[in-house]
Amino acid sequence: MAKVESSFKNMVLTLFIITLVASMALGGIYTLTKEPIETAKKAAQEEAIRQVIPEFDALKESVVDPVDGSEPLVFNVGYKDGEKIGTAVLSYSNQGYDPTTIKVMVGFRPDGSIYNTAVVQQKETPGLGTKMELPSFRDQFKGKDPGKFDLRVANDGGDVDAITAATISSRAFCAAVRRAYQTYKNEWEDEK
Amino acid sequence: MNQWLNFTKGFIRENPVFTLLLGLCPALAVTSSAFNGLGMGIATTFVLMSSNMVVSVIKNYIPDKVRIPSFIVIIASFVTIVELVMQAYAPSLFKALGIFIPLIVVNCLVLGRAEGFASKNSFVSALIDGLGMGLGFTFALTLLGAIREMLGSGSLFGYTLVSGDMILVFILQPGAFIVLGYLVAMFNKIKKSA
Amino acid sequence: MNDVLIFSVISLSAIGIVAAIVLYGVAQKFKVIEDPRIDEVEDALPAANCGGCGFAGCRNFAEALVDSATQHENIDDFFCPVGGTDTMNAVAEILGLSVEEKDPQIAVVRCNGSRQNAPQKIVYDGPATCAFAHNLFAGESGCPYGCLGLGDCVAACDFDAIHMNAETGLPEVNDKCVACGACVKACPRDIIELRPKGKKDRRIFVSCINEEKGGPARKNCKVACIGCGKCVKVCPFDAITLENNLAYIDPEKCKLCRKCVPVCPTDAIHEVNFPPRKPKPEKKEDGEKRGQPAQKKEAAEKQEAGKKNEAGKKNEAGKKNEAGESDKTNNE
Amino acid sequence: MEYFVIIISAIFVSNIVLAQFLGICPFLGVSNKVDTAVGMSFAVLFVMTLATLVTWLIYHYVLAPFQITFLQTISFILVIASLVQMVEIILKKISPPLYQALGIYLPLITTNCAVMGVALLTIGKDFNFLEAIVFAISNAIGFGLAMTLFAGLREHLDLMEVPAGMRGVPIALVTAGILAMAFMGFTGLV
Amino acid sequence: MGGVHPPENKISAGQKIIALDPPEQALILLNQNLGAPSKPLVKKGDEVKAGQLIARGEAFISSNIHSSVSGKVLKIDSVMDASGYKRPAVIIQVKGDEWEESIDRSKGVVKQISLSQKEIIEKIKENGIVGLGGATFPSHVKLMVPEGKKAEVLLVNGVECEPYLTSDHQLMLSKGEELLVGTSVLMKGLGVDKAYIGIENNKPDAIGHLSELCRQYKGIQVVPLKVKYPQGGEKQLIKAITNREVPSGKLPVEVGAVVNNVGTVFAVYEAVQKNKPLFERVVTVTGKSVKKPSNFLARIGTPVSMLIDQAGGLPENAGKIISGGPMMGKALLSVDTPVVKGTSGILIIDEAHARRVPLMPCIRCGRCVDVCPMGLEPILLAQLSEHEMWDKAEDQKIMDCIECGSCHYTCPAGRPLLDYVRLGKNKVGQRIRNRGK
Amino acid sequence: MNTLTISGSPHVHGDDSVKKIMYGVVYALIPAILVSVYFFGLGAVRVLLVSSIACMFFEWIIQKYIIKGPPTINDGSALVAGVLLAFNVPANMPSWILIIGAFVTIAIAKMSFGGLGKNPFNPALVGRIFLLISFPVQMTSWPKPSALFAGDALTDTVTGPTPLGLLKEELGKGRTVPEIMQEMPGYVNELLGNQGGCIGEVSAAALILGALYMLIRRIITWHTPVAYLGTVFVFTGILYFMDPLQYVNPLFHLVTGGLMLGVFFMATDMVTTPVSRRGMWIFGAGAGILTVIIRIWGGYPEGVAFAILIMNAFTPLINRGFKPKRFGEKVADA
Ligand SMILES: Cc1cc2nc3c(=O)[nH]c(=O)nc-3n(C[C@H](O)[C@H](O)[C@H](O)COP(=O)(O)O)c2cc1C
Ligand SMILES: Cc1cc2nc3c(=O)[nH]c(=O)nc-3n(C[C@H](O)[C@H](O)[C@H](O)COP(=O)(O)O)c2cc1C
Ligand SMILES: Cc1cc2nc3c(=O)[nH]c(=O)nc-3n(C[C@H](O)[C@H](O)[C@H](O)COP(=O)(O)O)c2cc1C
Ligand SMILES: Cc1cc2nc3c(=O)[nH]c(=O)nc-3n(C[C@H](O)[C@H](O)[C@H](O)CO)c2cc1C
Ligand code: SF4
Ligand code: SF4
Ligand code: SF4
Ligand code: SF4
Ligand code: FES
Repeated sequence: MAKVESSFKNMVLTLFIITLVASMALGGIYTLTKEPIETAKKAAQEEAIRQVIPEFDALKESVVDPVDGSEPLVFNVGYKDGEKIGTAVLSYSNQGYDPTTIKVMVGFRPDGSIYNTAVVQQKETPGLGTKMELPSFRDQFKGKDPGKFDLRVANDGGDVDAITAATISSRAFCAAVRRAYQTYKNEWEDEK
Repeated sequence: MNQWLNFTKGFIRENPVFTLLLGLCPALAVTSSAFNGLGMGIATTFVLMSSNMVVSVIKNYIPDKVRIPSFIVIIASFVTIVELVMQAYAPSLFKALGIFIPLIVVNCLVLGRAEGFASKNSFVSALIDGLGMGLGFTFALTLLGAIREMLGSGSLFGYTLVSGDMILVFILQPGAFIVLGYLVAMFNKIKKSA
Repeated sequence: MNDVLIFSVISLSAIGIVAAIVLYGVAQKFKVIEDPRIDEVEDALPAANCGGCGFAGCRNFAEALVDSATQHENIDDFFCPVGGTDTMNAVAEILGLSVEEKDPQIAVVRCNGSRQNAPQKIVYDGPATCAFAHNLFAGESGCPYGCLGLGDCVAACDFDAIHMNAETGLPEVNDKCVACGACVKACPRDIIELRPKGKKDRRIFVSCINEEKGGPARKNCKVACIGCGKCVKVCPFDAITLENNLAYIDPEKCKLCRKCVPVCPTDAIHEVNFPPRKPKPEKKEDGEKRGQPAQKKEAAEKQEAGKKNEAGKKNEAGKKNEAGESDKTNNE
Repeated sequence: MEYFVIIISAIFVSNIVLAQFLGICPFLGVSNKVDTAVGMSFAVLFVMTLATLVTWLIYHYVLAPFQITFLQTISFILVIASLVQMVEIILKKISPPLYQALGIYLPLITTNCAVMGVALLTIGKDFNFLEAIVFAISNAIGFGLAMTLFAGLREHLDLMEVPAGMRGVPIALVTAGILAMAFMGFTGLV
Repeated sequence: MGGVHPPENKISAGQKIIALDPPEQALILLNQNLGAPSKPLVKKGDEVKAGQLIARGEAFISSNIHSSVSGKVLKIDSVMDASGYKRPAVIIQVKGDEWEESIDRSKGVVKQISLSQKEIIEKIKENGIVGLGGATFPSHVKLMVPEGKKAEVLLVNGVECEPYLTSDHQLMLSKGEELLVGTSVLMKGLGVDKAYIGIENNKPDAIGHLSELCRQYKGIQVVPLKVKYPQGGEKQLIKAITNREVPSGKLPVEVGAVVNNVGTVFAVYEAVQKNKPLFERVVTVTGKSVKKPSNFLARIGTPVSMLIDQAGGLPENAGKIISGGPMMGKALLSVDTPVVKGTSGILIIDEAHARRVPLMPCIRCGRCVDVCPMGLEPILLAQLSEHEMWDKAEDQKIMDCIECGSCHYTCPAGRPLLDYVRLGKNKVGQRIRNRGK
Repeated sequence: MNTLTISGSPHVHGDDSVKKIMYGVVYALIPAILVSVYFFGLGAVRVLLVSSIACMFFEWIIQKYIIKGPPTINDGSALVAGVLLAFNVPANMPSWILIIGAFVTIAIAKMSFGGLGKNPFNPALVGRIFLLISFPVQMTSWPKPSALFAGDALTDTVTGPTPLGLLKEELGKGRTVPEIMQEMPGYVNELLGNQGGCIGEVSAAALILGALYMLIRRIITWHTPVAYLGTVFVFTGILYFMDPLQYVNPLFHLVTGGLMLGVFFMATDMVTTPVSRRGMWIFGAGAGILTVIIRIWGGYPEGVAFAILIMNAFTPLINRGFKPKRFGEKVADA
């Protein structure tokens, strides 16, 4: 079969057709996958929220500026039968070992104590900082009232046992939780 | 060409990673575990195969001067498809592979096969070539991932084999280079003796 | 149709078309005249621009290929890992380098000064390179023409075709030789010569390049060509010339009749891959200085026997060696 | 200070080649000689800055407003590819010496993860325009640093009798591994 | 910069120069100078006298050769030179010891310099004087300063930094007066009014003797020098005395200096003042196991074996025979080779020390770099040469190497650095010459 | 007559050899070995033995079965690497990890490149960094030094921080230098070796003693050490001068951590450092600057090992860029 000649018209036309087809195909696929992607994202978020506050049947999202004036945090208040049963605060810290921001979901009971924590994003060193995802570390926070439980690693004079050889990551984790707590407390006191 | 040979060449003789040294960035970056390697391999295989097929079909309708841009667009489209699909159905893997999914588009292997093979061969050959090369790539990434995972965290595909301290370097960047170095040496040797 | 689709189509097509038009315009405006073969070669390359060839991209590689083809008429040092041999053949074709078949040649080592034939008198203690030793001194045997045995030729061969024989200390060529001539160039003493492979792989040549007079030559090596001229006289085809005390057999003229081989008083002429010879009773008296024709014949026979054993496969030098050894025991 | 962090981080701490694994192909392919490596580095510096600049604009003024960011990959590669080709053609015409010094590396750069990778990372990190450019330049410098060091090491190894099995790429990779290990000393600097 | 301190081992230092009888047969090689070989003027059967011109140097850089003995020309044939290669030579069967009449054989020192500058150069050329410091460069060429350059100072090289060798030392002690006259002759030939005689501090007697004598000679001064090898290298000597560095690839005249060995100066004295061609020279025969280490005045063409016999015979345990000193000399293939104009000594090394030290991988200690008097990187040059990277070797100034051997001497790994550098110099030199064509 | 030998000039050779140099380094290490045994007891002995035996074993087996060359373990370089690797780990390092370190040192960092003289990176340091990255816990828990005769020598379970680690940690908590210095062992102890740390690095005095020996025997030259120490001293001195509350006295930097070990035994490893004097100056200064940067602003409390390794990578470029002064390069005015 003879090849198409490289004339200006042919070139532009070919490119045009190819980009046209490509963009249409992509647009189509995008529309198709848009839904699932959203769902997947939501699911991931909900999954984290579900971990850190008790069973709920409704969620209310709000954005709150933390006390220290840094980036706003996302609050998700969970309701069961119309009653508020917990608040999931998506907090973060930039003091991790890796420059990537560590994102931590912290769930508070209405009384201000921590229900549970979950790591949403981190890029710490595998085998060291990544241990923050393990229950063995996070369980320390379960049920603790930050009012009485010093949210700092033991090295810094707090009550948290750091992960061995990953004090930095532990410290960053604690900082995120502290930020969540302080913002939450602020909100919570405001509510009162 | 013997299609069986065409299919199998990607494994050892012309393994894209170990002997042709193409697509090394993903090969090094995402292979901190066997599973990631496998995922990346499959994604690349899909793009490779699909673009090979499309290129072999339309090869005669494309003027020479815009050949490369056209191929790039075709490849990029498939890459975007992979991106979207993965985001929808395998979000955690997508997250783990990071920017290396969109970077499939610049993987020399993909463009190289499209240009060097698919644009000159029949649909079937191109498909088999794409599949073979893709699987060779997948094989390489999985092997690399498996070794690094085993040495670095004592597990394989996430199953813990050895507990306790492992040699952390292997799942970090230096480990990637070093393991690949010795694997390339090994493949050179195999290729020579074969 | 939804918005997304429309926007996608519009933007992407726009980018595509703008890119095409701009590129076309720029290409026209900034045209540079170059060797058109560069474009052709570039087209033949995979355009993967991977750098695997060691060049900065396919075009750069194409330029290097065209350059090499123009200057050296070969592109053997280049390889594209993506395209492989097929691509390289295609490139060679574009550049008109499909070499027409020549008379197949092979490298022959024109020295038989093995450890036995040319015993070591001096110890050389230095880097194992012929090039250096050649500049330094005449050689461990004292023969200033002979093989130094340090294997520059072996190192030069890319085809695994030439190896040192540990026993004789001489290089031997095997049938992997492609007559590239690398060893010829590497040898500082011009010992190696490319000669036609010959009918049925048979060839006859003088395995010595010593230009000294008979006496001094024989002092260092038993199998040196002493320039006696007997072979010249006996050759019916005028294939042998004698210059500077050294006989040379012109491969074009030589008809492989083998007459010269037995008359050589020092066994300097080699025959390769011939069937064993029937003992010839009427052999002429030879060796004015040696005067030991009987032994000479014996040696020749042994040599042939050796050849037979090795089924004519192995190299000349190795075979000759046995003859040399018997010579030695008789001589000294 | 923000810019300082970006610079140090891109050059040393998360070096684009040794820590991010971008642009490995030219890192291994064109690092035989120091001179080539330096030439390549400058070409990368030029293209990376230009490409990041253009893709940043495209992203923020075309893709984002129309909410078609999923076309990021395809539009970026198109833009980068034509940009590089354009620069190459122009350079060849207006300054042959510069073309000899930089231009010959340009095609190689098109299909090199580093340029595309930096363009994508810039978007991922939400940099503003100036930050994006600083980021691109720093990464290019990081690339150049790793490349030049590596080329020096390889030239050195070329003069050594490396065991047959390891010669060439294998030993280069092991060397790169050790180099990456040494660069881990910079962790925590920012 | 650079340099090493090998043990001096000047065991023949106290031995007075003994004049040897002519040999039975003299083998006079036709190429005894750097540059083109000389054309023979005699043929088989000719009768010759000592001092008779038997070969003429026709090329610009070439020199005349004179018979060193009297007798009959046996043949013109090839003779084994030091490295075992056959070279053309005139072989003379010695009969008696009859010299050309024109030679002034009287004992006294002729101090009066009667010839003009031009005549001096002509005389030197006629009498076949070449540099006796090792390079055998025709001396008259050195005196013809190229257009546009100007010689300012003459340096007389009495350093003798090579271990073992003592011929120059003895010459300075026994022929001081002649040397100074010779220096004056050369100063006149060059048209300079300053000359320095450089002598290493390890020869205080020579320094004292010559300093004493040179008071009577205008413009000549003795300069004691630090003991260090290769202090006697031309460029090093110029640097040490004048503090000027000859630029890479340039001749000493570039910085206004001309260097001559004391042996050469003595030969010039004899040629110009006594009309005696260069046909004999002082040769040190030495070695740890040599019975009578000596300094001989030997005829050119004397077989080395005869010198060794005169020094008590070849020791049982001889493992290596070197023509010249241990640092720069050439190992001999056989003792049958004759003395040539460039033979400064015969050194016999025991078997135990004949072989090189075991070879180890280079540990990049940089000592070779430290000691290289030319500021080169011997290890790099050797590696480039080993890998046949000639272009780079040229860039790295491989041609500047003066082949002093300090690098190999000092290398703890025993790398044959100079061997490879020499190989590289050869190849690079060829390439440069080809380029010129 | 004997068979004559022919070789190119020179025909005599100096009396130094690679073997003498390597064993010279071993002798120079003896004072530090003794101090380490004194302070860390049997732990130090075990670490030293395991490391050097493992290194020599790997060298031997790889040379014999993989490279198939003449044996090289006698040249002493494997022993040097082994001892230096041991010097770079704490006394309580588990043997199996140490063996991995020895393998990395010899197999990866040395023999892969062809053995002695070919490796661009310092093998022992590659081993150390490899272990530091792979086993941060084990590599950073330091047994407290306790003099051999002080009674509790064998109950070495007490761990404590190194001065540099302590400094970095406490500074991180916002305390000032003078406060922290109260808890330090003091300069005399630090000089003698009574401080936490790897077994070989604790005693600056013993290391200097060894270095003097090497200097006298001309195994090393003074250029790199002077450049290195000088740079560290000046750089930290400037910082100290600017803010003595934040930055510690330069003397502290000199006697703590692995500086002396690195300066005298690792930055001087000729294989992996520049060959020319000019190059040595650059190498030393570069390593000094990097050491200080990593110590003060980096994530690791100690930066000597990384600094030297990074400078190793620069060595080929330094060799390329800083040539010795060529004779005749610049005509001196007469
Ligand atoms: C390669 C490597 C990766 C590391 N990754 C982390 C990490 O992810 N998180 C962390 O807190 N410390 C990490 N560290 C250790 C820190 O540098 C530091 O030693 C540690 O945080 C100090 O904590 P410790 O007091 O618990 O020993 C890493 C160390 C190395 C060598
Ligand atoms: C080709 C050539 C030309 C030379 N021309 C001159 C010259 O014109 N004037 C001069 O003084 N020396 C000349 N020389 C002599 C050298 O400067 C030098 O004295 C000689 O090579 C011996 O030095 P050496 O014993 O240190 O090796 C020349 C040497 C060579 C090789
Ligand atoms: C390394 C080296 C060492 C030398 N040592 C001496 C020496 O000790 N004495 C000497 O007269 N010439 C020595 N020479 C030769 C001089 O460089 C130079 O060629 C000579 O003095 C010139 O004088 P000539 O032409 O009269 O021989 C040495 C040359 C070299 C390269
Ligand atoms: C002064 C000196 C210092 C050395 N330092 C080291 C060292 O730090 N690490 C090491 O592995 N080997 C060292 N060696 C030994 C040897 O040079 C080293 O193993 C080589 O790098 C191996 O090729 C040293 C040798 C000398 C002479
Ligand atoms: S180098 Fe070439 S000619 Fe010589 S033996 Fe090898 S293949 Fe034959
Ligand atoms: S044939 Fe020539 S190159 Fe080969 S070993 Fe003999 S001398 Fe050397
Ligand atoms: S002296 Fe020897 S070991 Fe040292 S650098 Fe030079 S060649 Fe290498
Ligand atoms: S390189 Fe040449 S000049 Fe330098 S030390 Fe070696 S032999 Fe002497
Ligand atoms: S795969 Fe990254 S540059 Fe080739």
